Amino acid sequence: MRMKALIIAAAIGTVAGSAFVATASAEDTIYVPLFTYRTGPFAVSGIPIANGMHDYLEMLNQRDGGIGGVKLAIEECETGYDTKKGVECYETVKDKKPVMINPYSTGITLQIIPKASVDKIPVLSMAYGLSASANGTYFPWIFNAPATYWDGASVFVRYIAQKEGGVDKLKGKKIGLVHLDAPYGKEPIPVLEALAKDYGFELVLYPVPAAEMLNQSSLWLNVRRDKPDWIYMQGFGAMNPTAVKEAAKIGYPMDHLIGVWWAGNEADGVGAEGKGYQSLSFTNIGTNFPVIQDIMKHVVSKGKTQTTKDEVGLNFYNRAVYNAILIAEGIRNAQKLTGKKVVTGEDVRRGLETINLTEARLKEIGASDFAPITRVTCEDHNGHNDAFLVQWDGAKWNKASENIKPITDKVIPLADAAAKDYAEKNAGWPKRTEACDKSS
Amino acid sequence: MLLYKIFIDPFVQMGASPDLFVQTLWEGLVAGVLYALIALGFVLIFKASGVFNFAQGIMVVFGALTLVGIYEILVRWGISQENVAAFLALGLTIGVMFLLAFAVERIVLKPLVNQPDIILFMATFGLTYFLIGFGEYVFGGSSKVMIADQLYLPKGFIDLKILGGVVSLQKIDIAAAVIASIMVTGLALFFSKTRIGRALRAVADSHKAALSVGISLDQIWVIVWFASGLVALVTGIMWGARSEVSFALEVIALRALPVLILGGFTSIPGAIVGGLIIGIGEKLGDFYWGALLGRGIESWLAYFIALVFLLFRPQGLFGEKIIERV
Amino acid sequence: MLYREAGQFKTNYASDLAVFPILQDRMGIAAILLVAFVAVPYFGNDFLLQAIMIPFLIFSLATIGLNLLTGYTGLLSLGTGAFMGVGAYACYKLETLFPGVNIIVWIVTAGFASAAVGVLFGLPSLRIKGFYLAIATLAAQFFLQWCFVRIPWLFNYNTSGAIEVGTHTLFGIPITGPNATSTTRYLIALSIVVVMTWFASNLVHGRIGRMWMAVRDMDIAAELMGIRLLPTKLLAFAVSSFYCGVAGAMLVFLWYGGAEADVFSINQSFFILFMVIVGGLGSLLGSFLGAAFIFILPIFLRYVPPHVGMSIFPATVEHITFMITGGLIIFFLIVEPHGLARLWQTAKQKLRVWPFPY
Amino acid sequence: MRAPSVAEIAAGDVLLAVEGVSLAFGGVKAVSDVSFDIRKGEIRAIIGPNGAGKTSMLNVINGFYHPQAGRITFKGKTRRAMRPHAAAAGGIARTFQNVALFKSMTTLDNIMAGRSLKMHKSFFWQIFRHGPALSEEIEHRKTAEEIIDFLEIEHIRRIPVGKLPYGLQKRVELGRALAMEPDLLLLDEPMAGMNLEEKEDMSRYILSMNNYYGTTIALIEHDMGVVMDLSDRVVVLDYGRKIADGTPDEVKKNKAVIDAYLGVAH
Repeated sequence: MRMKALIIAAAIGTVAGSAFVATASAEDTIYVPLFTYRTGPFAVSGIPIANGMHDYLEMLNQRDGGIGGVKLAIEECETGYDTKKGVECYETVKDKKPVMINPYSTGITLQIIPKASVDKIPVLSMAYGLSASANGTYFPWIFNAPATYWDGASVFVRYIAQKEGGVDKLKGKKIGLVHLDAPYGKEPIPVLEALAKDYGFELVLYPVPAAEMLNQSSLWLNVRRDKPDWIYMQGFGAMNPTAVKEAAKIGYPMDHLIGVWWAGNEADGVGAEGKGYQSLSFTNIGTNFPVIQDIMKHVVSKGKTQTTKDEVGLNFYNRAVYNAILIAEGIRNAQKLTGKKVVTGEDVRRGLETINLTEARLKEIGASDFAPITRVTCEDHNGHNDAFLVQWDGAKWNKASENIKPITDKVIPLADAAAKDYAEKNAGWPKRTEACDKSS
Repeated sequence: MLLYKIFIDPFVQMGASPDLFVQTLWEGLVAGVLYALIALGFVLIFKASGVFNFAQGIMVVFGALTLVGIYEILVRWGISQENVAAFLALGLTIGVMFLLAFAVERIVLKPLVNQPDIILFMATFGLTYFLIGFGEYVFGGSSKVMIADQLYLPKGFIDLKILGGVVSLQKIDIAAAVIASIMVTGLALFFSKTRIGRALRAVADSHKAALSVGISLDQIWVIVWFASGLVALVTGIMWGARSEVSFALEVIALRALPVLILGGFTSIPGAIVGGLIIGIGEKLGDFYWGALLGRGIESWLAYFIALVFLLFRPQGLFGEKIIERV
Repeated sequence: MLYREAGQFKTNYASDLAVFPILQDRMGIAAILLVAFVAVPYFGNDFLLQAIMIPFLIFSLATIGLNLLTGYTGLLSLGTGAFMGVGAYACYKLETLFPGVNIIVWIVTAGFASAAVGVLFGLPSLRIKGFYLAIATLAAQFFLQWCFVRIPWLFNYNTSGAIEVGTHTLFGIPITGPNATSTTRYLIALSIVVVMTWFASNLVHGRIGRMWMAVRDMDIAAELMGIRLLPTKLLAFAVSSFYCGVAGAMLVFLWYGGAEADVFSINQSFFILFMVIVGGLGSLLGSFLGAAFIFILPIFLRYVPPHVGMSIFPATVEHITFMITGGLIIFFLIVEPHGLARLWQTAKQKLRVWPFPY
Repeated sequence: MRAPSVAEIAAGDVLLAVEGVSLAFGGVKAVSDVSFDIRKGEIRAIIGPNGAGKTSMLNVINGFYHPQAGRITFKGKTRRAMRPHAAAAGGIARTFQNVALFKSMTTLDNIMAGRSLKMHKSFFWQIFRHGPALSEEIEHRKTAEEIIDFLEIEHIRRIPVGKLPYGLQKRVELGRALAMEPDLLLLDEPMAGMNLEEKEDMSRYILSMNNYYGTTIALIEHDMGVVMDLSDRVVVLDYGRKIADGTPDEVKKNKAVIDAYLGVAH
């Protein structure tokens, strides 16, 4: 019995060991790895995101034969939203010359940020990751367009100011922040604190420990006692639907509860109970856009994906499609800038820095009114774009407001200061040496 | 000032808004009932087989997930009557839990019989891993909505206008409390009145004694694992209806551990009382004292309550005093 | 026929007391060290070093730490992740408060902070035993994790809430941060792990190790022989936490390059406990085998299907990996409950008498 | 050194004396108001039917149980109760009724563990296992090997004791107690479950210890033959009370003892 086990173990070891002989990727493709989390406790958010990114890039392969005539080699690496596996994924894909990394986890992004400039691989953390990395001067390799969490929080404040009838009306109001008790959840605190000081509202924090995501009743009792006028929620995964349910339970006015854009999954609305709950967004919902129709036609209906028909057009799916548009745009720009077909990570960094999704350009790619106008520059890797609100009607999300500008005169200085602070605390943080391209 | 905040202020608040105090108690009570249910699953298995079943948490998730998963499949197959599908799914899920108990006994416990506790404990870790992978593989990783309506579980709430305010009782919470007490009573009757139940208690004392009653150890183990599988399923349905069915539920199951410390590993009443103490203690603690420490203390408060308690009574609330012999 | 101890006689106690009394074993160790220090960095690529060897070494060290407590002293702990965290945060604080001192000094010193916290949470072990103690250590786990998030002083008030590792050098060569090559970091990690394993081996083979094991096997008899239980248990907590703390500091400074509190969650604790039990309770060799099994096996599994030409969806691979890992844990426990180390002993015994069955 | 004669013992120094010791668990009285002494160099037997409180008495002597009443005087120092560590440090060693060895450790390690109290080299030297720590280890290893020679257990030196047959385990346990170089050795049924040959071996070891090392021994034993042959003085307990105390011959003739053993109602 024991010897048999040894033999089996040895056999497994041998087979697996041979797997380490690296398989070289073909020269005539552009390698785009996608870090995804279709497993683990956050899979509910991870699945539509993974599908959206994959399907758009696959659509380019099917419809156009890739970008600039070069096929995209799309490869998913499963992280399970676990930093350990994320680092492992990074090391796996690094040798295959990826043109960029989409870490899809703030934790993983933080690990990769210092490595990016050394390994010459740009990182695109679309509207997540380190807010300070919006500053291209300090973080030439990191991109977090179209908006930072700080932009999001300031959009929230501007929105409630509108509703209350002016910024001066915020004075004396009580505003709650229900947040995941982790770096991701704590992101909006500095900007909200700054705004609270300026506008004279009171900020009350309600942290949700990661282990207590499904067990929030005492937190919401606190809310019931404190009676905040508005609540901003920086939550994720299973935390959101639980919070929405608890809010409904204590009879909190649902339209005064507003989530960040990652608290806008369809599952977060929890059916009829969550009716009225709002979430920020910068991409539109539904399938009524040429780009989504193309995905339906070339990918989903041909069965070249795991996505089912009714998953297309959901909030996170569409947002991930926008993420993929940024990827494609970066690659396309890189091809234009260098004249090469097969581009490298260094080329794509330049490509990303010249992203200029104007109204006209969006129309060309079939994403007019679908995705925000996005412009990235050497100094500004984010764009600090507008966001709007979507509201849950009990079954689906609907656009519920016009575009709202973030309070950039507060956010950008804060981001720049944070970037400087980051560079100073990390002894030997490299100065930007990368040249700046003109946007096309 | 600090002393005031610790010793006076919370009680002033309790008096000032008694409705909130009662509401907090109620929330603690409901959470406590659910903790107690999870702990009960642990106790059943520990009592009969001495196995500290770490997989209890994942069994909660697995049960709920299987129920919703099977329901979705049935609906896809064209069973249009939602309620029929739901109860059919419930029946099938109970069958799955039985198969699971059977498989665990055959594949895991039997070959490991007479091994040290920690080895069996570790084996249930293996089981946890397996069930996570298996559950996600079969039913997908995305979270699901518990089919509460289809199972005729009540929804909505009752507002009691008392104490100069409102105490809001969710009907699902009331249902959870009622079902939990029915289950506990049922199990208690089962163990005290039936032959199998008595044999089971005999096993807890001595394996040989159980054999003399004429029931094999294998059967007993299948029965207790099945029973705790059922308890897990009920817990999963209740907690799933309160939030959602996802693997994040697994972490909640850890909360049963301080309950076990309080109640003792082998005591069914201990699990219940421990659950209520932990549930109410942590809700009150977090609500009235949490702000002093910057909130979010619920994640460790229960363990501290249990730890402090343990220092004074190392054998738990209902455990017997241990006399060491040499 | 190669593995024979016949003809090797010990003429004094010192040589009989050696940890590896058999010549072939000593040669084996020398060969492993040679491979680890020379061949691996020379031939290995970044993936092997960064994604496999460095974490493997770090987890091995943490596993040794937990093994000293759980395997040798018989005290089950579920707070390993948090004790690793204490090491990591202590190292971070020391590094930023006294940037002039070499980082390796701080990585090792951080262990003392962890040891102190370990002793504090080890105090209940006098009155609490077995699974009860395990759950008591969960209090440490959750409380410390809460501290890592809630006390901004610990992460220098960084807006990101995470700790970041800057570049530090040794003799002008970067050893931490993004500019340090994986080879350098690997060699540093390897050196620390080798030295600390040697220390651990010395401890467990001497008076202290015997006292720990005596407490584990029969605490009453140990007490009646004059072994004071509390100091012995607390020493085990201290040394164990020291090892875990150093491992935690290495995890952040030599592997991740930055971390958030979530890295030191309860899952990390379970992960290390798996390694201890699968490797073998009370075996230093088992600590390495267990770490290899639990950490490297899933990575292997993930890379087998694409290699043999199967294109399975990555999420499915992940599910199957979970199932296989779970299945193998159970399988190995059934085959050999005393862990991989015992399996190795058995194989060695067979080799010793080969080709004869006995 | 030679064992003292009966006369010498009677005149000899008292090594340990218990006076009026009572011990109860809850309502159950294990020992009530027992007094006796153990003199330097003697072999003292404690006998009595099952449940007479013999083992409890040993547990009181080496501090594992703390009696509710009474005093214990050891080496001239009187205490309310002994503490395990103080007892061990003062030179009281002990074997157990149901062997309490460190099962997964080897014979050698078990015996070396018995020398823990006598080894003092600091943690610092321990981690290097060189210099003072190593020479200390070697020095004590020599003592351990002497004990192994004495008990004739060389062949099982490297075997985990859990794998040994019962008789050998008893012998290793004796070795472990001996390794403490005790002044007073408490043996709880050292011959339980042994065959005649093993009993003879064990008796030989006990006598040799008493003769050559001058160890004072207190033993509990059920085999009356053994008790009468080995011991210098015997104390008899029944239902937690002392019913007789004296030389084997005196005790043998005692009415109460005969009744207790034959089960005559009091």
